[in-house]
Amino acid sequence: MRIPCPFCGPRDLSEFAYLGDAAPVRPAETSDATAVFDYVYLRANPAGPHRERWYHASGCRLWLTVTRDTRTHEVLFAEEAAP
Amino acid sequence: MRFSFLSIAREALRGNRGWTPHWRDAEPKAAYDAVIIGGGGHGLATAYYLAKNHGLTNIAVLEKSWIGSGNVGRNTTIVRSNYLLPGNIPLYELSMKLWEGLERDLNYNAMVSQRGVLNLCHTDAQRDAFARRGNAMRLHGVEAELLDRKAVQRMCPFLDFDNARFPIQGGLLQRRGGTVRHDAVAWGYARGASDRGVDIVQNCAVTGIRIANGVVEGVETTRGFIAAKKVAMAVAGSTSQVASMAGLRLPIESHVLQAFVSEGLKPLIPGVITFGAGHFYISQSDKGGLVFGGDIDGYNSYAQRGNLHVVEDVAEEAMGLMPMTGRLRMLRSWGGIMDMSMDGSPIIDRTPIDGLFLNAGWCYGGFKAIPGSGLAYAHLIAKGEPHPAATALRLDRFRTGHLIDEKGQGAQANLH
Amino acid sequence: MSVGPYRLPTGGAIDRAQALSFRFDGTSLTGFAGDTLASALLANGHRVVGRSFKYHRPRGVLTAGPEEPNALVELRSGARREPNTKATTAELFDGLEAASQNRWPSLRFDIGAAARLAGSAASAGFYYKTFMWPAAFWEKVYEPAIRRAAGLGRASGVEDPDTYEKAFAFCDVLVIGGGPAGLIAALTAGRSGARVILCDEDFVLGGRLNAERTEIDGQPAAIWAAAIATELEALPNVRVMRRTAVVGVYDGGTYAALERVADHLLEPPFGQPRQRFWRIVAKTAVLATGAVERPIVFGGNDKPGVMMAGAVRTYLNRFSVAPGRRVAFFANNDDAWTTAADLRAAGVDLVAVIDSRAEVADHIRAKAGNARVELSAAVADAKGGYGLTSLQIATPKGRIALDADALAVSGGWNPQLGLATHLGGKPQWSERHAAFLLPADLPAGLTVAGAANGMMTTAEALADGAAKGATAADAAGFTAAPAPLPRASDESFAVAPLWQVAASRTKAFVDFQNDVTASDLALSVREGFTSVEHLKRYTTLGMATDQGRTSNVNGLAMLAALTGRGIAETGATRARPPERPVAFGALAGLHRGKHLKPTRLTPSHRWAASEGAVFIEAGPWLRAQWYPRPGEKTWLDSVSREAAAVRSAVGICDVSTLGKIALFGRDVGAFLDRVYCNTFSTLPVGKLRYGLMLREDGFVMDDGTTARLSENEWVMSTTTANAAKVMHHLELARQVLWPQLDVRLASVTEQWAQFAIAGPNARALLERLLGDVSDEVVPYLAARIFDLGGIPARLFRVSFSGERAYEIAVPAQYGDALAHELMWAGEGLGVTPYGTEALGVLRIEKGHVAGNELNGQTTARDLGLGKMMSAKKDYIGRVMAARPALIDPDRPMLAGFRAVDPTKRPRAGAHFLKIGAPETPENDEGYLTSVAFSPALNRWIGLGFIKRGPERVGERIRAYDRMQGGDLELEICAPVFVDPEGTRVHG
Amino acid sequence: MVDLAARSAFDGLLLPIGTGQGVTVHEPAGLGVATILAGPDRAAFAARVRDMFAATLSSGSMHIATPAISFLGTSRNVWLAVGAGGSTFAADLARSLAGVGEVADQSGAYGILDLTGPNAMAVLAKGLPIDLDSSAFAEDAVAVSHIEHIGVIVWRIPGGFRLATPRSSAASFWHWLSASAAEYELGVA
Ligand SMILES: Cc1cc2nc3c(=O)[nH]c(=O)nc-3n(C[C@H](O)[C@H](O)[C@H](O)COP(=O)(O)OP(=O)(O)OC[C@H]3O[C@@H](n4cnc5c(N)ncnc54)[C@H](O)[C@@H]3O)c2cc1C
Ligand SMILES: NC(=O)c1ccc[n+]([C@@H]2O[C@H](COP(=O)([O-])OP(=O)(O)OC[C@H]3O[C@@H](n4cnc5c(N)ncnc54)[C@H](O)[C@@H]3O)[C@@H](O)[C@H]2O)c1
Ligand SMILES: Cc1cc2nc3c(=O)[nH]c(=O)nc-3n(C[C@H](O)[C@H](O)[C@H](O)COP(=O)(O)O)c2cc1C
Ligand SMILES: [Zn+2]
Repeated sequence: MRIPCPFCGPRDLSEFAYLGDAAPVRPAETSDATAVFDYVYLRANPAGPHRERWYHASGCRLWLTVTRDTRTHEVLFAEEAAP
Repeated sequence: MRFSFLSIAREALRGNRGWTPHWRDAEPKAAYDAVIIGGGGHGLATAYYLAKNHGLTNIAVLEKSWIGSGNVGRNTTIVRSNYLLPGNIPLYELSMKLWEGLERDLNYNAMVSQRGVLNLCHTDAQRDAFARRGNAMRLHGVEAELLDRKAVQRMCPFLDFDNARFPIQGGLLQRRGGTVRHDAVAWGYARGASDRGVDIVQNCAVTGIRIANGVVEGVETTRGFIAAKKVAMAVAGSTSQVASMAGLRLPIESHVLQAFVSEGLKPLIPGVITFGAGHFYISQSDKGGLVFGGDIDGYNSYAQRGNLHVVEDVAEEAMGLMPMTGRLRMLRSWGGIMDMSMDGSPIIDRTPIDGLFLNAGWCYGGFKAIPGSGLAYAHLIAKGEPHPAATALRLDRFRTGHLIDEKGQGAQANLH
Repeated sequence: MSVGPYRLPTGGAIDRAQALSFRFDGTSLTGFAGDTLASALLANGHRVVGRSFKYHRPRGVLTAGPEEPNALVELRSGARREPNTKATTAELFDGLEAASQNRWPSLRFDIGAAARLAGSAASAGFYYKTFMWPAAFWEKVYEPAIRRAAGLGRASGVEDPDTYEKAFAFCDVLVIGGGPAGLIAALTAGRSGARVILCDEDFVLGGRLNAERTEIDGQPAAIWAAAIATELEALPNVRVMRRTAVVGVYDGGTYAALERVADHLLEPPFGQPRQRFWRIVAKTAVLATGAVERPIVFGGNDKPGVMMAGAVRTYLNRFSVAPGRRVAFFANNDDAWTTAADLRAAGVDLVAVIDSRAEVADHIRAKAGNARVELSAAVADAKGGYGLTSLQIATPKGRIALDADALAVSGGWNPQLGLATHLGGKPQWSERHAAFLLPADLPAGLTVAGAANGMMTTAEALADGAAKGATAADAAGFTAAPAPLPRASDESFAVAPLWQVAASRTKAFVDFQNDVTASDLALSVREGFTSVEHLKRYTTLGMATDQGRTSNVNGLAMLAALTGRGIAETGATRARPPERPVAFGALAGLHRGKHLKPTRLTPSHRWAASEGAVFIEAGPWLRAQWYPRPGEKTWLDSVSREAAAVRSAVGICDVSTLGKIALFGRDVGAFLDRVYCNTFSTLPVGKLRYGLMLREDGFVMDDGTTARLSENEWVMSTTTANAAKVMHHLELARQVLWPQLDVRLASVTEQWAQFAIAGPNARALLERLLGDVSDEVVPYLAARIFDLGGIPARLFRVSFSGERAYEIAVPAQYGDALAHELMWAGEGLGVTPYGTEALGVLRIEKGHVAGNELNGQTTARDLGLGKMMSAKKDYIGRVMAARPALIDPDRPMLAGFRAVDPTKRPRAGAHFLKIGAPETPENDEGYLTSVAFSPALNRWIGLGFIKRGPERVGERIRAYDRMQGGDLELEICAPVFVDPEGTRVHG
Repeated sequence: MVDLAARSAFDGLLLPIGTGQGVTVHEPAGLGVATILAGPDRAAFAARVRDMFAATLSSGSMHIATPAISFLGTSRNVWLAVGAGGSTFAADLARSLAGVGEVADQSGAYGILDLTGPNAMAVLAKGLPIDLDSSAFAEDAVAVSHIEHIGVIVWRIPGGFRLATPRSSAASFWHWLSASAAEYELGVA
């Protein structure tokens, strides 16, 4: 698998570390325990395109948001996670 | 027909004409008392114990492909009960005991081979952790031994003791651990269940779960609607997909784990060996292939195949641990999709929907659990209450904090 | 010197001037350069090469390629012995040694062959039905016997003396296979300017062309191929890789390939590996791997002497070897008749041509010359004890017998599509080809050409190859000009499927290597294993080292017939990588022995070595564990001396392995408040603070100190083990969670050599280097920068040992020098280097937690650090740490422990039980995490977690330890054993 | 007066394995190395860099060389600066960029090697998962990557490549490099 890092260019999977689903958003500090629980534990885990967080650990150290099809591993899109 | 040496001899004389299908390939009926989704190890074992222990025979196992096509048919066949945490040990030990009597119970030789499971340690801290684990096992009445370096060397002289990057300090040995012929587990349970009246329905994928007022009514399938008072999921890597049919979001991700087999070889290694300074484990099949594996690929996947970096990692560790493997060849690699839970331990529980049950989160270790899990899940489905060996494997533990995190990795599925 | 009784007098692509001597089962034989082991054995009349897996039947050479199921040998000897090598792919070299396998005591007299007598009792799956009683017999009796009989070759059992390496390559167009299709594809793409890599596993390019007598552009096809190869090699943008098999297709256009660099040599040349494992990243690829001929299932079809028709041609034309003296052939297609013509041309006696079809075109029939021809006929049974002697032929007129010592068989050709399906595509059945063709969903960027694409004639293969080469180059962004196609004589490949001969009376093999017979398939279907994947698993069809390349299609066609389904509906089993078996050594490359993983050395490694350090692997690092001194008998003597020196004088220890992260920006304080559970925003410049980091699930992730060097510059230290993990975590927090904060990070772990200087004389030692470091200048928890001879040195007043202590950091290039300097400065002050072991002793004496306690299962409260969790702010882990189970007062909490008998040594890993309590899981109260001998207390002490620990100081409990003899009575005590008031840190 | 001697990362490791006709390795001495992190005011940072170094740093994985300093884009708004100047290099840079960017001294963090000769690229191909062909790796390209699990930063120099790799792994890196270069006659300059 190769991930097109927006900074470094296309790179081999072995340079990256994976975190997981990009959908969960850390609730603001006022939010209740249920929201944090959902954030920490629950996942949609789709079979198909999946927006997910990858870290270019052996490259630029940028966190990326990668859209990838979990059935085929086809990488559809990659962008920097930071706006 | 009962299997025995005599029946084989008799059939041999008759040109093997008398043998019949091991299980009935059933057509689905319109309604059942209970349906089990998933004809893997867990689903088939659950059906068997529902029939055998609870007299529930108007039931069906619905399998989208051929039975055993999932992880039960593609795992590295290791069975053991050398767990650390009290939430896990009882179930795996129950399972171990059932393995020990499985062949006679099922009248099917699944080749339960207790050649031992040896986990190597390479640091003091690791040895301390193994001592903690071994003692926890002994408190639960499970046998375990902590070996020093010399004892490991006696057992496995071919490991690298002279020039290793991570010298072997010792190991935790469970002599009762070993391997089981994976496919035969599925076939044996299917036969046992089928003989007791269970319908084994292949090529029947569940596409929806019908629920009214919070109560389950049955399942939509590629072969039509099937009504059922109880619906039990046992779909391993497809858990999120099937659970979402009932509107459930779970603490589970699907990840791919690869496994490998070498060309056939004359006997080379004794039991199961795991490398403690990385992710590598190996045993030898009865056919002579070295069966081995490593870590998961680490990203969500439904592709049933992995990528090259894990192949290389695994081979590197094989060479690091067993330099004699240099000229041996990897013959085949494959992958399976596993239901990785957020604490690395399984779930056997009811769901918020009445009549809908969940068995999932087995990560890469659910093969060894098949008999125990089948028995416990059947108990839950039949009685509505958790089996005593599975009381900790609850779905709400993530909410309450009663996690069963053997590795202490926290809520990141791919680290377990 | 004999050239071998079966070697033809002329022809072939062998070099008759270069004779090579080799040994098989101890017998010396001769072959030629250009031979494979198989061709050389056949030339010498060695028809039996090994014994089969289950029935130990004598087996010979069936094919001339990597699909070979029978002719497996142990190649080379001693540490280089390599089991299961296919004689058909082993290139002959001078001095080659090979031995037959799976036979005892010899190939000719094999005891194991008695298994044959078990006959139909040993049918498919019989072991599932028996060996169940008594239970203990499985491991002790049955299984060992089964294992000994199975397995085929023997591993050397010792380390491989050869080396391996790995490499990367990148290209626009990868061409896999150098037959006519691949050659012309590579040429077309190469001429467009695209970067092309052409891989072929053979040592000669040309593929089937080397085996045929056809012509291209008026020259012998092999000569044409050689000319194209020369042209390709002259193109600077084309790389031709011979002896290189592509073995796997992975995501994103990544291809794995194995280059056999030195397998054709006695030993690899200096500096070169035996094999090289390539990862090729290609924008596009052309799969031109050709087709594999399949056998026909009939009685005795495994007899040595029965050979594939295409292989017979290869041996005749390429290796100049006759397959026998009296050769018959049996086919269902036109192509195979070429074999008849070639046999005749070579002067071999063609005894008969048997074709299952009723009609054969006249020009095809003409290829048999005057030989006997039987149409609508089939070989029913092949006979012979130790090799083929005669044939039983079923004809419309009845059974006839025929003497023959070789039989060429062809059941048609299967395109080699394994690589095209590695990513999951399913090949599709074509009635016209009677074969599976390429899947609808090919891997992105891959096209298929030539025989692999069902283009079975040379002319078709050339046209297809040229077209696909152009398409691939175009897709990679080049413009390929159509080249004029060479002229090739077009052969017919018409085929009428024939899988199995119904009239056979003896054992008919489907899978030769795994001894799967036609009756096994029938039995399997009878027993309900009717899915093609079930059939495979029940019978082991296609699971041997050849992965069923000659057997799968026959097997599933027979399954289709047995179940009344079509072949298309029955489907094929899934092909998986590697396409060719690959040695572990090649996949591992240089990563073996000490180099399994890189080793990290601390900046003062050499100094430590010069001080006699014993080193220990700590994750990726090598660290000084202790420094033995003359007269010390055990490690404990050294460690105790070092720890005592710290308490009485001064010790120095390299702690550079701690992770170090520089943080810059206006909002670092606010940022740290969110990533640590305690507060940092209030930290003044010039000070440092201990921090505790939680995971979002509320458990402890890491600890360490962070210093504020200036208003906007901070430096954090992490534990050695978690350095990388914390960096990922902070970058996530910075980039993803709170991008609005002004925080920038740089890892400076490698930049700073850092030493702990601990003990009452620490200050005196440092003052010799830095001047005044008194409490006024460097108070407790201060961070200061000093000028050390023009070098900026950072000084942190922290203590892990409880003594007055400092950590000094200098740029790493000065680390080794600084260590020497510290020793010099400590002269007369009792300076002592100490290692990780003494470090551990000192921290346990002070009740400081480390890796064994920070095990990912513990909370701040468990560690006795609950008070650090700020109630005034949000931070990672705050909410989840409040879950009921995490604040349960019954959770095991940190406490100190000592044996009631002071001479006794408890062991980490022991669990705690109330004294006299039954040994049950319910009574398990916690466990001991760290144990050390305390020279200060002159006894063993430990840390651990026990239910309500802090409330139970003074209570006696039992350390339950069945693992290591540490079952003892312990007393619970406070976790701080030395200087509980904490005065020494200022002393 | 304390006078600490600097020790380069590859000190004592570089032993030739042949004549050097295929590939030569050289460890440049006395280089200053530092990480530069642009501050939040990118425009001010860019202006200062222009003023002080007569260079325009683009935020990409590119190598921008001034006579004194090579600026290697290693991440978004992050550069590794390499140049002559030894131990004061980072401090000088920090002064130049005060208020607009931050500098972290990395003078001891890396081992730096120059790899030149006709087979330099073939050697790197045995570990570096990066396409170094000029069509893919331009004259001013920089790659942050790894070689056999060891981090590495690679950019071009006349006749070859310069590599920066973590100091602590220098011995392991050398094991890889020397084994990979052996067949090409590895020389040491
Ligand atoms: C490579 C690998 C190695 C492993 N090694 C070990 C090991 O050594 N030891 C060990 O203990 N464990 C191991 N495991 C884990 C173990 O195999 C699994 O945890 C276990 O098999 C999962 O339970 P199962 O057998 O019921 O799953 P499966 O066999 O996967 O059964 C689930 C079934 O559900 C079916 N299904 C899915 N969706 C539907 C639907 N909608 N409708 C109908 N049916 C559906 C699937 O087709 C499948 O047959 C390994 C796993 C892998 C992949
Ligand atoms: N008439 C028939 O029935 C029939 C059938 C099959 C082939 N043929 C003849 O075969 C030729 C077909 O040409 P082609 O070029 O398609 O095939 P080919 O068989 O001539 O060449 C295929 C090449 O691919 C190589 N190869 C295979 N797998 C490989 C791998 N994984 N990695 C690297 N190399 C690999 C082989 O070594 C071989 O050199 C024609 O000459 C055709 O006439 C005829
Ligand atoms: C324990 C075990 C042993 C295996 N041994 C072999 C073997 O000897 N030969 C072989 O070709 N495949 C072997 N396989 C792999 C299977 O062929 C197959 O790849 C695996 O069951 C996954 O199925 P799939 O590849 O069809 O998806 C083995 C699998 C397992 C789980
Ligand atoms: Zn990047």
